Amino acid sequence: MAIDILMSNEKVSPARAVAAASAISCAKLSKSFGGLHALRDVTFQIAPGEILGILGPNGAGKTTFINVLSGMLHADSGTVHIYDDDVSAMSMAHRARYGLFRTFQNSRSSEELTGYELLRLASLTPNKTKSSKTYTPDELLEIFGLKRFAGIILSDLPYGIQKMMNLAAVALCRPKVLLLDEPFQGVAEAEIERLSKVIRHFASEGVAVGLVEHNVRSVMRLCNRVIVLDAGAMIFEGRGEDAVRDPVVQTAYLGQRFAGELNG
Amino acid sequence: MVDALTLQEITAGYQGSVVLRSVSLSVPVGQNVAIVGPNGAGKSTLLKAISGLVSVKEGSIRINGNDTTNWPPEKIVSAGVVHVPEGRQVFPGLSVEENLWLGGYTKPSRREDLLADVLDLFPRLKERLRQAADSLSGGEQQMLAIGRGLMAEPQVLMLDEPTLGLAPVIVDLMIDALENLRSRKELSLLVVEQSVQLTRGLCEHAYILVDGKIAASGATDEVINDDMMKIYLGTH
Amino acid sequence: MVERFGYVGWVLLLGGLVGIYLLNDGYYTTVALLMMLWAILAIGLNFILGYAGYFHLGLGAFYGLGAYGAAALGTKYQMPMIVALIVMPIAGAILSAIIGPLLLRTRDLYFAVATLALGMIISDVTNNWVSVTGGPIGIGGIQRPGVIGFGAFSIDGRTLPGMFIIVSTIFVALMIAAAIARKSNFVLILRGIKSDDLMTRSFGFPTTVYKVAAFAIAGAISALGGVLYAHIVQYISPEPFTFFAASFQAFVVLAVGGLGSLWGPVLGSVLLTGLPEFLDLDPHMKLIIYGAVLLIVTLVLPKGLASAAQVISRRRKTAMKEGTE
Amino acid sequence: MQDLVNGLAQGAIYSLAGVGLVLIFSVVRVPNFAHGEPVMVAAMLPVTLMALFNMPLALALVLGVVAAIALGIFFSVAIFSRLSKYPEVSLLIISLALVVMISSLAVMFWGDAARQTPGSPSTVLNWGGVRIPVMWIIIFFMALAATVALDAFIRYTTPGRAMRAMALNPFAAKLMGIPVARYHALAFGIGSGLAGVAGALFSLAFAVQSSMGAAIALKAFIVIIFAGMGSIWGAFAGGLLLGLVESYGASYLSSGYRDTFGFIFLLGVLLIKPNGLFARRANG
Amino acid sequence: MLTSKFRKFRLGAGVAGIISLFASSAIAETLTLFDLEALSGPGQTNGVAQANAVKLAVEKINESGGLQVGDTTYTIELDVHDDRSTPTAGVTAVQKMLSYGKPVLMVGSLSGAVTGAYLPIVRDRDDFISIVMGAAITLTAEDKALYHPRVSVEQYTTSTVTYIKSLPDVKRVGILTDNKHSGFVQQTPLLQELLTKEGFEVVGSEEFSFGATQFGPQISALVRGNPDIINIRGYGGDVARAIKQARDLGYTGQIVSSSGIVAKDVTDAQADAAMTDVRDLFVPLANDLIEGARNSEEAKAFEDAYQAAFKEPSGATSLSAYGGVYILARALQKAGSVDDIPAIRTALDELTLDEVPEIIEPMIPQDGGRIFKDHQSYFALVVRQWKDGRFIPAGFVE
Repeated sequence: MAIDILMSNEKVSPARAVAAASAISCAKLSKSFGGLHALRDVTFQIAPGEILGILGPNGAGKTTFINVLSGMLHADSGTVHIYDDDVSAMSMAHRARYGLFRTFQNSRSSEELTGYELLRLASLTPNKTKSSKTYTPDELLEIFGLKRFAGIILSDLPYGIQKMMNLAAVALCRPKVLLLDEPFQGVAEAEIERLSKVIRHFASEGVAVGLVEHNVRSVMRLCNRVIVLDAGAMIFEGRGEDAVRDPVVQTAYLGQRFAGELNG
Repeated sequence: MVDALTLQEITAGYQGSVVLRSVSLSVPVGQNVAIVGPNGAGKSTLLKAISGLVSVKEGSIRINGNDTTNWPPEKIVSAGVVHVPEGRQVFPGLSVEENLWLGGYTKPSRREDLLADVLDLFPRLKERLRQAADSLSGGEQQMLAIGRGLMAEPQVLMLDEPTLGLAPVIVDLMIDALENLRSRKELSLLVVEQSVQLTRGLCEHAYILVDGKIAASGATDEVINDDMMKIYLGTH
Repeated sequence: MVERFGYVGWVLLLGGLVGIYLLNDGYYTTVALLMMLWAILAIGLNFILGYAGYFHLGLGAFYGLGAYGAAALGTKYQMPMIVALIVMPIAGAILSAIIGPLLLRTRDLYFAVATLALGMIISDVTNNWVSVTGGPIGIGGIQRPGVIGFGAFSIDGRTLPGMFIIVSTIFVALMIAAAIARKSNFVLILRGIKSDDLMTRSFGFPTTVYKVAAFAIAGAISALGGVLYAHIVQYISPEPFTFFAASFQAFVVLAVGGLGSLWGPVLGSVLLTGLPEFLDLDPHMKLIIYGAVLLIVTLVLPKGLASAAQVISRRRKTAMKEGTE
Repeated sequence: MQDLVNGLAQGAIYSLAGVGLVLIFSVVRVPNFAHGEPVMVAAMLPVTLMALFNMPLALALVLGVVAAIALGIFFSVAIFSRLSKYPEVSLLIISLALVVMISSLAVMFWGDAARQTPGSPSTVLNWGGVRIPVMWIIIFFMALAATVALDAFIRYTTPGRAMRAMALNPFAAKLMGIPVARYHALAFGIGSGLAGVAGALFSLAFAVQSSMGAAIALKAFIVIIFAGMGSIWGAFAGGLLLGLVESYGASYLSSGYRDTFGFIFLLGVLLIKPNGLFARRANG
Repeated sequence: MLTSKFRKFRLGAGVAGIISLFASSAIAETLTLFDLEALSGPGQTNGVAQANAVKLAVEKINESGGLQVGDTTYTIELDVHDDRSTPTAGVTAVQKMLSYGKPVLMVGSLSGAVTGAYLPIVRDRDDFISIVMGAAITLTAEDKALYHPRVSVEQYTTSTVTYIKSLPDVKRVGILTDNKHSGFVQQTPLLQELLTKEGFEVVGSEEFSFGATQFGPQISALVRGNPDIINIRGYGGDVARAIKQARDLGYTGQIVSSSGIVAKDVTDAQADAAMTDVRDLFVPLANDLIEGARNSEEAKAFEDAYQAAFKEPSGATSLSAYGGVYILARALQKAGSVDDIPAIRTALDELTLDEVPEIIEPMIPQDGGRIFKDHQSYFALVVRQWKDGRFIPAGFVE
């Protein structure tokens, strides 16, 4: 079964991932709304096969960051490359043709499509890049264990299942780069494990994954590397374990008093 | 003594889905209660069920012993339970004063006194009475939201994630204000909060909500410990 | 269930058409022609409203364009009907493709009122540009096609039965095309847009292009309806293309029949244009009943008549689920 | 100059209808295409009351407006307040169904002939060749006064503030203990009452027909789309603007295309500012 | 269904016919006369006035013992259809009449658009005749199925020019036309051409839509040209409001309208004071004939009968409709058949005014005293003037 394939793929070495050039890279990205600087000069990259966690307290600019990377919002300055292609000036739909896909934090529930139709829609993506493996909607439903929900209108499904459907859909787009905005929010703990496996599986096939998530624990277990944003600026880049111990990060997250408590 | 708020075996949810399953909980008079749990566990839905925004399918809700199950929101407010929702939800185009004024909708005769109390509690709002609510900083908006809730002179004030998205410095301020509030008013708080620190400092009782069910409950210090962290992080 | 209805639907449709042809009664034939006309407009509207979810309230503009274009081609340039049948839908599509990107910058109520305004403008033009449209006098003398085919298989387009065969053929072809389109990737993408424009864009689809395409298809099919109207009635004037006479009526036929369904346009047309014709009521009373039907269907079946089977089966399913839990 | 006066008189009627609609739309979010029906009822009823009961003009006009208010409250209580869960398409269709039903009933009852309510002041002022019927001045100042009054009402009174709260954040309004169902009806009542005043004035100055509702509702929608849906003064200005566009267009360009000028102006506005002229930045 | 209902009806009437057969010892049968009318929609007012007059004529024929054609005496039964003033409804109704499979004798249809819409269906049929008594159209010789014993629109144009010519000190003319009225719109270029030819200056030609209530922009546009006379063409109600507003906006000059305006229109628009220097040029209404002492006895009898039956004054189309039914009836008698359509057409073509004494309107006989010239009739028009709360004739334009 497909799930078994998934399990066996878990032991893929990150070495292969690091070897290749960056799948997505951005340089000096800035974006402000009125007077508010939502992003300030953010520079970073994700290698193929790497899972990068994007952390930061609420209001740090994580969602803006994903919106700018995916092309939903246009940056005021800075560049975005997917592999060697400069996509800075492209719209979100156009970037998808270069293999860049994303999910949304609050996926609105659709009263129009069934889960199966959503997947079929995703599989029609005009993504021009070649993928090592192409799945059919049925295969992915199997992998995600969503088969019995396939025929139901999305809005009639539990929230967690809707999120899984959305992730399955974006997986069908054959992404080269996948940006996930809070993929575990509202998903039951047991399902988080399964989703993590799926995400790891895609990484093992060379997909570069960027992940915004509140659930620090899941991020640490899943990600090779994390960056931490605060007030639109990158304040940390490195291993997840180190981030938790970093005093700057602690202050940003927990507030002065409790950061002190934690360390003292 | 009758509890200020009692929930008995509440089952509730939205059209087509059940979010809360057999949740029981009580808020004793003058004591504070925390509800903690992972995202998507149904904490916000629980508050909405109490305040009449989500219909209760089974079970009953009592305020001071009166059955208020499925009352419309405005009657719940009059009964003494006020809900300060997640994300602050101030009225953006209105001034701070107008926002507070609207908070006192159900207590028109006591408005003056209540307003003075609230401004005493949150002096920063006093400086900004004429400003539009959406021009305030996040922390100030949260103060406004809480102050607006207090304008209804509640017996139980329900706070949904009062520190969410606030800068750490502001969170500290907020905690001070809530502790101050507790010492000055005959009031129970029912707080939904992810920040363990806040709940520890403020609440006598805590309930852990996971997947729409109460996973654990008791005195805050007993409940919020390593076990709770395990439940919380999904590793139990 | 739905599949089975589909099969029954085709049998009923073809059987009905053959039956009306054999009955050879001018009155029933005329009523059937009008019903097909409304179903055609609703099929066109289905693309932009039913699938893509945009409130197009200006269909009358394209319907009128088709009719006036057909009249001009026929009376001024002596072109046969087939020319109009080809040229006017293309013209409708081109016009839509030009104004679509502008109108589709707006959405929801704004789009509704913007398209409504478009329809009103065209109405004013048909009524006032006397030298081209004939103004309120309209244009008469639109010639139907002559004899088509050979010997026993020939039909005389000038006669009502001949016209009926022509329109029926086009209608059935359009229904088949609509049935195929409904299962197509294109329509799936449109439904994706209706469901969540942003998400559909994130999958890589340039949604504006698809919306404009849906708008253009609606425009083309409405123009086709206009061409048929001109040749059925053989006389056109501004009134049948005004908001309440055209755009609103098509909107209602589709909404009552069922947005996004294949048989909705047919069901809506039979209920709302066929039945009232046979009910010998006071015309105002007829409109009141019309409004009441609209109200009730919208309240009880927000997804239209065609969803009745679905709603019933879903209810049964829910009842079963509740029973087992 | 004469065209300015013509435009302002007609525009003031549009303003009144538009201001009423903007209140309804922003507070309860119903695209109420049946907004023209209270205009029609208040315009048609007075003459009938005067003929049947020998009623004085003022009383008949007041009763006409009362009937418009009653119709609005009926819309709210019997129909729209029960449909908060329905999608906007359904609300749109339902309001159009109401237009069809009510105007057909009215035509059955009153016929479709245009008529004017008798008894309005017939004095016409002459200012250097510009003729201004006194009634037009009354219309303009009534529209202005109604807008000022509504603005003051929603700013300074309890129900007004409560309705503003509903418009800005219905969810939070409920949590303040504001009885939203009651204010749903009140918004419909006041909005339809303003429509009724528009109808009464219309019938005194020009002439009215039992089938006029749809056309005036459309104009009101154009007005509030000009205005960007949320602004009372925007709707007032939008109404006058529409009146002036129509008046100058018809007078100097072509009277046959009178309505078209308004529509073209609307399309132009939407193309440049898809959210309307006076739209504020989107807020939650 | 409807068909069977109607057949039953006919059967019932047939039984009545048999009874009357024994009574009068003549062969009696029922003859169905179809009547297509605008009973709803914009044409409603004139459509009802027309339908009522048709009913009146038919009742009168039946009361007088029926219509004798050849050896048979027919009771006429009316089958009235509402065209809702919309072309498709009109076409559907005509198709329904044709679907009974018998030659169709039809009267009516008020709107030019409805007439235009069913014309292609019946133009080449030899089992259809319609006497059109309302529509402002001008028939051509090709339209063999239709006869129009009603004033043609050109007549309004030519008579208006003749009338304006007769006025002293008139140089500049303004025109205001109902742009939904197909007949008048069609005539606007001809009117301008004829006026210019006669040496008048046309200072403006403005339009309004049927049912319009605000004429400000049009009036102020016309007044800018400083006209000596304004010609307003449309329905009475609209014209009355236009006149009222023209006076309010300071126009004090002469106005000549073509509208068939009646007292009620003036009252509804409260235009009483505005009616000085206003003349309406129209085909005479019953009241105009009574006041103008032209066929006044017949007109009075008609008006009394009409008011007795329908409790309101007759309308602008009533007299033509009444005459139209009799024209058809006499033609049937002359042809000696109710179903030989070619023969009936010949009879209509040759029918003279003298043969139809029931025509009350001042019809101008054509060659050989005939009613029709190329299916069209011509009338003397009346110049009407508002005085003491009613319209009285100020003269006739022949």
